[in-house]
Amino acid sequence: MADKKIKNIFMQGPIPAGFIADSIQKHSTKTDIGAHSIFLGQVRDDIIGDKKVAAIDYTTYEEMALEKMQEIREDMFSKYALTCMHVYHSLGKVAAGELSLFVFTSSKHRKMAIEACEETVERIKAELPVWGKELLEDESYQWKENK
Amino acid sequence: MADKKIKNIFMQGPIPAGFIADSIQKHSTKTDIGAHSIFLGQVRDDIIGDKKVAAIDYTTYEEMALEKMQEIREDMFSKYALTCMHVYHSLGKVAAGELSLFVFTSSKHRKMAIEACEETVERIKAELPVWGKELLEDESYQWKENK
Amino acid sequence: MQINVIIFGQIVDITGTSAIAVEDVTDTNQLVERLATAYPALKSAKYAIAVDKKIVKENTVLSNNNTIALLPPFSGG
Amino acid sequence: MQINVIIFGQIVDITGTSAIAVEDVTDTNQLVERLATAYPALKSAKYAIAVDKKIVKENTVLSNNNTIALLPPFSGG
Repeated sequence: MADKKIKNIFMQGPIPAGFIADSIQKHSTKTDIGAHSIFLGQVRDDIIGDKKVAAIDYTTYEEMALEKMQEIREDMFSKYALTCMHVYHSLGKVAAGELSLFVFTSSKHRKMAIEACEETVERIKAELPVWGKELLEDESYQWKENK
Repeated sequence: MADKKIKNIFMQGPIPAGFIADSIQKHSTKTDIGAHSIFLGQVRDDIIGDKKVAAIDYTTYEEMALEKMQEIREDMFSKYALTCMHVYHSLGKVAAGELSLFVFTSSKHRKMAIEACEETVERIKAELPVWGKELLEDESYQWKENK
Repeated sequence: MQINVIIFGQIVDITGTSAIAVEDVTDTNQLVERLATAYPALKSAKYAIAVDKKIVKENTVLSNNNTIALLPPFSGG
Repeated sequence: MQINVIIFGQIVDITGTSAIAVEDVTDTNQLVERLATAYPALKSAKYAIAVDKKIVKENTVLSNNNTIALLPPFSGG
């Protein structure tokens, strides 16, 4: 794995809808693709006690996260017949209603794309060293916990 | 069901990436959503005999298709805790590399959104009276078959 | 009684038209027979019959108020 | 031997800093004990230890070339 190029997946702030559109558009030249599966994580304004979550501030252990993501990516390509796979995760502040995770898998047939997307999302939530600090309306905070 | 508003799902020609971005963007005001699942069907340039598929020309039995889609939609909302669900299918000519199907489900939690999206795609393929005529490079054609 | 039938997809390649009228049929079994006589290639074609936008699997009595449709295998998506 | 430890997420709320140096520890069990003495709140905190970017579950011998990290439960996505 040492000589493989490690892809960056992190972007500062929320993932814009236009970025997702550009990413979809780029695949129109790959005419052997029949199916795309996309997962988007959006920040919810959950009520904590009696205050709403205004935003989540994401931090990571970047070197470890990118190495782990590379491992997940390789597992997905060996397990599923994927044409391509793209993952983006926000760092820093993402307000309620904005997007913090974008997982995008493409394949000739739908089954492969859908299963790889779902499995990648589960593995990201469980294995990527990323932490979300839920910033409440009154500027107090609570650390997010994944279920 | 007679008094419920039947939503149109058909659009003439391919589904533009910008349309998908707009659809995603509109959900930023729904701050109880935590997860979106999107499926996109893209026309492949399969080889039929020794010719490539240049495009698919889609036709439908529209009244029946919209009634069936309404039934699928109601089934999904009663089975899964969805915040919203959008479906678009192309009619007419869609070239290889362009998008012909867009299924978009949103929920508080990822499991519901992902499962509803996958099930909706399967039901659309199996139950919606839509036909794809694969137009080959030399202007001959073949009727598509879903697997 | 005249029954109007609407036709879709590859079945139009056989009938040459997307709407036909069939005289003196009272149920879907009779309709299938009459269509096979008029268009022998239909005998080996796969299609379902929808009566008023619902697919019927059993023999179904028809009236001329019904909307009858011949539906080849779906291939949307 | 001095071990440098990097700290993330809610564990920083306990240590007050994202990097600490711990003297005279030779394995991860010792490290956990020493941290608990320095920061009693860590005793009830959930965290994993990564050595060179891999989570270790068993006691692991450390050298000062290793990169040691304290990782609270992940909450990305």
